[in-house]
Amino acid sequence: MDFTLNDEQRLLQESAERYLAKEYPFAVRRRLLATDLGFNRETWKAFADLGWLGIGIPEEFGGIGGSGVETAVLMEAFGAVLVGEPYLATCVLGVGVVRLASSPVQKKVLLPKVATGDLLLAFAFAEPGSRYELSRVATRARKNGSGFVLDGRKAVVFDAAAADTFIVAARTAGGVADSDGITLFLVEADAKGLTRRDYPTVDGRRASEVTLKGVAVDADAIVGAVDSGLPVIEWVIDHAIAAVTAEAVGIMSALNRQTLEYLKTRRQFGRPLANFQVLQHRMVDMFAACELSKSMAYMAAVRAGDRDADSRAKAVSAAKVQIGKAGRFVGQQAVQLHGGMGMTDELPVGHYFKRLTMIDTLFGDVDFHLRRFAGG
Amino acid sequence: MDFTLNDEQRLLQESAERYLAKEYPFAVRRRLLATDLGFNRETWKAFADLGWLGIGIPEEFGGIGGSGVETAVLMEAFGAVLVGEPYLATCVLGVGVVRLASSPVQKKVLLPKVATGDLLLAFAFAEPGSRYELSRVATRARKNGSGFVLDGRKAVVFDAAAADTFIVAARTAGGVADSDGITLFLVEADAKGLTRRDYPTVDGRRASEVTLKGVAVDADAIVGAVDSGLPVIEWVIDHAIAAVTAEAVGIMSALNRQTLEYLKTRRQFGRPLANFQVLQHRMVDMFAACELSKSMAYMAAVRAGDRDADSRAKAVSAAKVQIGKAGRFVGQQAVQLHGGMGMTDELPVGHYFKRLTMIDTLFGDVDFHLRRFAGG
Amino acid sequence: MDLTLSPHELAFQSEVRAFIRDNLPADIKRKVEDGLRLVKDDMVRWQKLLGVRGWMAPHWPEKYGGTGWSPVERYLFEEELALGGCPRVAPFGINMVGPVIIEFGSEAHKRRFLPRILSSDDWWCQGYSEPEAGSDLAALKTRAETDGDDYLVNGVKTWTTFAHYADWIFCLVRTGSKAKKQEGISFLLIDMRADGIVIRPIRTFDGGDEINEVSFTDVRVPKDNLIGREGQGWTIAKFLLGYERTGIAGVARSKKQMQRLRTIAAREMCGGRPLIEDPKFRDKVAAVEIELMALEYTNLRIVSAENAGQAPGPESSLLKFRGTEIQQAITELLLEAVGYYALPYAPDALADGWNESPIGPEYAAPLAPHYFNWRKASIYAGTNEIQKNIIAKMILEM
Amino acid sequence: MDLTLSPHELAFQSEVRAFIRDNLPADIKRKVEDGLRLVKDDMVRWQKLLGVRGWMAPHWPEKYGGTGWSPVERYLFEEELALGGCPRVAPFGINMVGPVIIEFGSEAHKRRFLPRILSSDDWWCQGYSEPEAGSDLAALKTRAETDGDDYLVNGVKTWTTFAHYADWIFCLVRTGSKAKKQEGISFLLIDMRADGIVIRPIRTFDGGDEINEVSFTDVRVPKDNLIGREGQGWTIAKFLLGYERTGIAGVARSKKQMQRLRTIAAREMCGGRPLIEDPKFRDKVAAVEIELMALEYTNLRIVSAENAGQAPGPESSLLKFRGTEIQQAITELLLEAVGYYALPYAPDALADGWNESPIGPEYAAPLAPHYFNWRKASIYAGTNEIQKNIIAKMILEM
Repeated sequence: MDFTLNDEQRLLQESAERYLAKEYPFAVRRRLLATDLGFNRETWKAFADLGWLGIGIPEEFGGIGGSGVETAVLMEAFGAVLVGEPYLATCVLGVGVVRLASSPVQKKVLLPKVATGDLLLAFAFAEPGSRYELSRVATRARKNGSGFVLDGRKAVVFDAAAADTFIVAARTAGGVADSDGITLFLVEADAKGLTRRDYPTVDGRRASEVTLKGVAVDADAIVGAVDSGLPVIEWVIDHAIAAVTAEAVGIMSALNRQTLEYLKTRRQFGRPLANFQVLQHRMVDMFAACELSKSMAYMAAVRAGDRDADSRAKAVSAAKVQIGKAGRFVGQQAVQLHGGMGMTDELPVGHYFKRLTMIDTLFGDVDFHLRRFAGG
Repeated sequence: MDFTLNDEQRLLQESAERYLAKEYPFAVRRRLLATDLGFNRETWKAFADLGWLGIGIPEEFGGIGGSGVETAVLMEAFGAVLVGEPYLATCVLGVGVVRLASSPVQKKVLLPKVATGDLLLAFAFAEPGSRYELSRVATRARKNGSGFVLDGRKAVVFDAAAADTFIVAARTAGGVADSDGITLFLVEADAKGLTRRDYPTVDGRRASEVTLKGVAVDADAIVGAVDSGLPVIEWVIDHAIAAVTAEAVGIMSALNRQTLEYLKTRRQFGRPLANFQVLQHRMVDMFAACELSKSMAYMAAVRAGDRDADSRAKAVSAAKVQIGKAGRFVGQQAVQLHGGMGMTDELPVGHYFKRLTMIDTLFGDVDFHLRRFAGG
Repeated sequence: MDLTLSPHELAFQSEVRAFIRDNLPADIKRKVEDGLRLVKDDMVRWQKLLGVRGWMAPHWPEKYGGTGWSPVERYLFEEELALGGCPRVAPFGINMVGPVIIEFGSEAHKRRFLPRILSSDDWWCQGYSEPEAGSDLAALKTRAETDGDDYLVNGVKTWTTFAHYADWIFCLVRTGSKAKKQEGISFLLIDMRADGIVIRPIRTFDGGDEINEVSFTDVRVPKDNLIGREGQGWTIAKFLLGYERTGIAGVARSKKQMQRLRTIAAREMCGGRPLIEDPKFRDKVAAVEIELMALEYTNLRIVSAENAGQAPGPESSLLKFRGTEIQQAITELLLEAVGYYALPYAPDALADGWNESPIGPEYAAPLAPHYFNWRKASIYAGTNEIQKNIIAKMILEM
Repeated sequence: MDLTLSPHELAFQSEVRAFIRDNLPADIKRKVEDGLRLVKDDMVRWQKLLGVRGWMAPHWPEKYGGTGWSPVERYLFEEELALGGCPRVAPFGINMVGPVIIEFGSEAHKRRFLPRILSSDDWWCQGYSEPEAGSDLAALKTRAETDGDDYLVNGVKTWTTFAHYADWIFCLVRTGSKAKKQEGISFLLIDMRADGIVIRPIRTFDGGDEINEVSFTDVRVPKDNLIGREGQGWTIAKFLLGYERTGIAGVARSKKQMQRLRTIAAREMCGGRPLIEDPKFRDKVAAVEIELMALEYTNLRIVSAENAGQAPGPESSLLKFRGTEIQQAITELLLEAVGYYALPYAPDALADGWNESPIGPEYAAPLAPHYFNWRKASIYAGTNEIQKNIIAKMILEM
């Protein structure tokens, strides 16, 4: 039993924090907001050079074969400065699917390029009307010779505009909400019949609605076994949840730090706001919410690796519930304690708040995961 | 639209508060706790002389024909000093059933005696295992000539030990949880086959488990129509809920007053506790909880009289939810703010807290009424 | 105690309802109900209709254009406006500077300013807060120095809602020198077209641009524009705090939002059935509905007491903090209701006349921005913490 | 980072588990698991078994009887005790006066007192609070005045848990005269059999009688019984505050209570099916379970850091306030679970050897008294408000 970072992990943490503090001040983030893709390809290359893009990739495919804990360490550091690069889409969701389910050939084609920053992935799992149910897949893949033809609509595909290759969940058998009968396909971004409607998200990221109209793929586009995609999706989403909970912890820590700083400098009624007991206790509650969340995020990072799917699901859902509640509380209170300043677009506080709010929505909100945890 | 007390109601309020402040100090209540019945028959007689026992009784039967508002005014005053007399059992539950459903003959026999304080009633509606479902009645009444024979167990019958006459809900038809098939019966306390196990309740009141074994009653013991008791029970319980929400408001007001007083006099760290901002805001939240509850209690007192059962149910359940949540908060915080003193049996605060806690349980807790309100 | 409306009140309600039905422009109603952004023209168009009907300032004394309605009637009127999908009437003229002019202004002030408030020909904004004086108004620094028959005003006001729409601003300024903090504050009206005024928009993080910083550099203001005496500003500010604020709870607007929530939750699907039938979501909606009822009846209790002649008191602070808590809870549920479709950001979709097809359901676009924007409700007009301080002090005497 | 137990830790866990299985008397276990009242004999019987095994004071230095276990082992040990249904070890000797004597006492003190703490031959109680000094210990008034080689002690201590069981009391007393409030406080051990001590039981509103007021009238105490120097009492009190308190969260006992809650909720019926299958109740149980997990892993994070050599700090205040909030939430759910059968009050049913049949389900009787009693958890040992003050000051430096 040891709930501390090992030396390599600590090193990663320190170097990431140092690098990002220097290279990723708030001004950088603000500039990115106005760009088409919402991120900087040079920064992405730098991430590759730092070895960050290969953390989840086995060494034989050009990565460093790290665990969920290394991903969490990085995501926490990303949260603290609101990194906009598509790490979640490519390195957590995309790499996750490939690592778990792809053939050796697919891995060899895809993973080394991800590690070097030359390939971006996007995972199209949700649909308009599926809400958070991963098994609710209406997009159909009809058999067509040895390959398939895909038709349907995928919703809110993160960082799709930048992606070179999509991983698409489509139904090869069964009814619209059946667990069996879902298959995963690799689809090139420029495939005929694939169209996107790109948009920014309220938290300054990018996503797209993706329409598939008679998109033909070969047999070698199939990821994993036909009709058996759901456990893969669930595994990957659980890992993505562990990652965003760590990101949320980075955000909460930053919000708490900045709010505390504000309370100590801002004076009202002749004394610093930090002198008011109500604000002290509020700050303590925010601190506690963040510490409790941190414990759960790292618990989830470790236990996302559990072999047993039920045990993994319970751990991850518990973390998501904790982070959802804590994030809402910390975000709202950080704005509140900043007073009017908290409402402005100039300070980072509102930006953190928006991202925290959207993290609660990502991959299922508090109620969804509370029910999943409770087994209902 | 007028949400103020009229002159008579204000008069009742003032006289009740004045009388109880004088005659019902905390020492009286403490003494009652040690008695068998938990109340004082002389006090009961005094209540009769003041006209309070006849508030819900029509004038033709010796009462004053007041509305739910008068009952609420009185219950609020009762809450403020923790009156232990069986007003709820006799004058709200018992009189309620008789007034709504009894034959003119039954009314004539029972109500005048209640008004003069010479008859006490008890309403046996709940059963072990029924929880808060009013339709779950397993006690059976078999036809026996023109009368019936009753067999079964009734749970937590308030003030049964003092009662002269019971009103018993028993099943004359249908399955254990059916809405139809419940009939109400008058059963004398000394009826053969009726046995009681008496006990105090945690809030210092009295209740009993009542067993009916071959209890024979005549046809004139039937209250209302055979098989149609449920709407009567629901009507009466809704009125009882309105009454206890008003009682809860009286308790919360008293708790807030006493806690505020304590904070103003108790000094720690060189200043009155009332100077600490965290305690100020806590007190404000307690004040708000009480004010909001008061509005809902009087709303319920008025709308318990709604002709439409659904509208009545929604209003009453909403009030019960509000009072349940507010009562829990105010009670817990009153103890907390009193510190160690709040834990003692010597101060009234713990006694108020216990009664508030039990009022949340009475007639269905927050979750039960939230669901009833939501229509689920 | 009677919670039903009297025949007279019912007739009054019908009259208001009919007026709204016959007069509220459909495009404005749609914007309000769909949560789209209103522009100045929308608000002024509606206010002018109210003004023509004589219903612009129900709470003013009749001699200045008030309606003579009872507190209950005023409450019913506000409720009908909200439920009918009318825009909020901008409060700065009608509820703030108007009552101040009526109470403290000269006859000349009244003749000059009140009619143009009633007719919505003047748009007002509020110059209270400053960068260093948020909740702590006594710390304000903007100075008005005598220069002949004028003041020269220098300083910065901030969080000024709709300054870019405004013809006039009413300001708290410092006139005395070296007096105690709260003395030496005066209440001054300033023409927004005066030289030396610069408006800098402050973008809020929800993407909105309603608030501004207004800076004054040697702005010349005739002394005639002073309301009351020099140094009376603090008294005037307190007068406004105690002024009738029973509408502050926003009950009717919250009811309207609850309707919208129910409509949306009936259309969103969750596990193959409408979200509103999901027991958990349904219970959450019910819980807020009950909280809103408790607030509504508390509001009615206060209005009834006013009707019976009791003066409004600091309990309006309770209405404010509970009201905004509930409003914020509703914005949160609305956001939750749409799941992933809370994410797309389509600022153009919030304005009128956007012709593209919506991303996701057509009601989704304003929900996240509205949730974000409405965090302000517990901050402005005295943070909720300040409201609790007021109750602790004024009611609980702690 | 590794959340599984190492082979060594697993073996340790098994050893503890086996010891409990083989030694914990069945009657005591039943009382603990059913929430019945323990009497002194129950607690002492169990503590003596621990003492014989050498496990009475794992956190003491080995030379005084500690076990030399790592923080993780100590954590596992505490967890097994709680999950196994063992009574809490009374903290006053082992966790409070013991460590103080080890740190500040003379060799004579150590020889005299420590063995009898380890063997549970002396029962200790704590004399900190006074009627006028609750959270504000510096306001204490009990005086110890020099009289030859003795002190004469006069004053009143209150909220003294188990004073009626105690052989000894450790007290904070005022020895200096006219010094600053926190100076002049000393730490004194007093024999409870001394003349002039009167114990008055304080009945708590749940019906319990564990706490007392202890008054001292000219109680003669040898100066040998002073720990540390005169005036060092405040330092000693602060030392204890900083002393290892990772067990303060009570995680394992809360887990045990959650099991009990699940068992009861599986037996209670609601609408014709077990209450635990009711979606609302199930979600409420799950929500508390998740809060408990978050606390547990935070506790483990702190224990791991200690294991890695980090000194325990004020974060134990977080464990305390969250721990008690969660404990109280569980008592609340237990109360809710039994519906109407929370009402009957059967104090005799809380003691052992009650032979009557229960009123309602046999598990119901202790639930309401326990809910009431446990309100103390957020009050004693520093109210939760005080814990937050500590974090604000010590960690956030506000």
